[in-house]
Amino acid sequence: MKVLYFAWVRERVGKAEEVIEPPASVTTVGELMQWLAGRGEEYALAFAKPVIRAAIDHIHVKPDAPIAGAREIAFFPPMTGG
Amino acid sequence: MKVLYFAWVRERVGKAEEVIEPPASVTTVGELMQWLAGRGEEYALAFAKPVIRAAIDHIHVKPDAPIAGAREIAFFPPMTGG
Amino acid sequence: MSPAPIPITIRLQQADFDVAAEIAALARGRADVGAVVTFSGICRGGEGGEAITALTLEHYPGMAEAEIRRHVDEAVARWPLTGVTVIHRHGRLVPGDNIVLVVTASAHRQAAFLGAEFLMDYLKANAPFWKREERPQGAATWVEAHHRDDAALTRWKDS
Amino acid sequence: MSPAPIPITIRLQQADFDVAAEIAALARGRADVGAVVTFSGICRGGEGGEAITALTLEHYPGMAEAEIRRHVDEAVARWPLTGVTVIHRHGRLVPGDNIVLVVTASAHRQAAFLGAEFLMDYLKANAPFWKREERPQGAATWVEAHHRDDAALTRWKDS
Repeated sequence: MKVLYFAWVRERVGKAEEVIEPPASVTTVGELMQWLAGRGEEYALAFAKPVIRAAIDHIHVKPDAPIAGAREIAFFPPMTGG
Repeated sequence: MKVLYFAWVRERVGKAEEVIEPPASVTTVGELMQWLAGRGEEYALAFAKPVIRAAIDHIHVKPDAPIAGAREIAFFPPMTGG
Repeated sequence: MSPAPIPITIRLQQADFDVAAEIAALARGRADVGAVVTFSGICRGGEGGEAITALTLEHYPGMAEAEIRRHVDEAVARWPLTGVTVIHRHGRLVPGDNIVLVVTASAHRQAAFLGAEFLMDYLKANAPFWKREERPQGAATWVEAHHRDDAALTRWKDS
Repeated sequence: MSPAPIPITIRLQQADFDVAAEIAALARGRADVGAVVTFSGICRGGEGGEAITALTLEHYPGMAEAEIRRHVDEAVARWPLTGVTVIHRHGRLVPGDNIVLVVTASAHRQAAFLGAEFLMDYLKANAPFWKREERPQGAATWVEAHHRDDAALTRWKDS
């Protein structure tokens, strides 16, 4: 499963993307964020704030969205475009 | 007192402007329109429709507006600009 | 402290206008403009299936400028605009020709949008312009005012 | 009968855009376009008294286009638009530079205004772009999202 990070989430994690293999017990976006947060200090820092947004395959999703079948999951701060 | 006509009011009256001297009994815009309508067939035709709007010295006014002190009174159909 | 005067341009002209130049006039060299809205009104080639070959715009010189200026001043009083430009053409126009341009600038988008909509609604209903349409057959006819244009104004009334 | 497809252009680019050319692309040669609204978002030189020397826009390629396209399709479904163009720049910009352009065309003004406002409100809150500001002193900081931008969306919700 490919994971992308943007803006200060990317800066804190220290990379723009990576391929991860979470355990089968991780089934939702929210659980994936918790799992990522436990992967090290930089991840804990990146995922400490509850404001982080997620998208699965280019669609905004909420933390309770299932990750089964996702090709690409992205994490990022609230958007500030326009 | 200078009077101006625009659009189909101008076309029906047959002139764009003229100087008039209504009698002292004509004190409002509505009375002036009635007086003008009595000046001939072309005026009667021009002022037959109740939709005609008026302006005194470049300000929109209603039929009950007094004409005393007016330098320039204009009559025209509802506006269709923009 | 009363606010600093802002650039206001009102032009009635037969010539066409240049939207990009008018945007630049309100935004170039300014660090406080974050949003510019433009409205271009364009002569259409028909209405309700009936073809129009040309449009002639008559206006009341003097009053037209004064009436537009009053509404620009009201827009500036209502919203934090940093600049306003209104250009209204008169004379004979053909389908595809520009008729009217409103440009509003502000720090943020909401004021720019509201200012432009307010001005267009008032231009349509209150500015002393009259349109006469030419059709492929028959004489030219004066356009009748739309009730929806008067209705649009109720949005801007106080209270 | 489903409506004919209308011209829709969505571009994410580092280069600047030309507002006049984008208006012409939606209006030139068409007799059914009576109203064109443009919104230009411009990089300001400061916010709340604090100077900004530059802005860097990061975006999520692929999703940004898809998210904008979804909202353009929704605008086209909601209002009788005859064309829509959205251009969003990315990379490093300085005060005075253009950031974003929305152009909407329609027969009448109301659809054009509503479509442009709707798209800007959604771009601000939903399009995956992030702004980082550089200041005269100190490190660059990521711009925080405004609650007012989420609040602006409530206007467009059904019911």
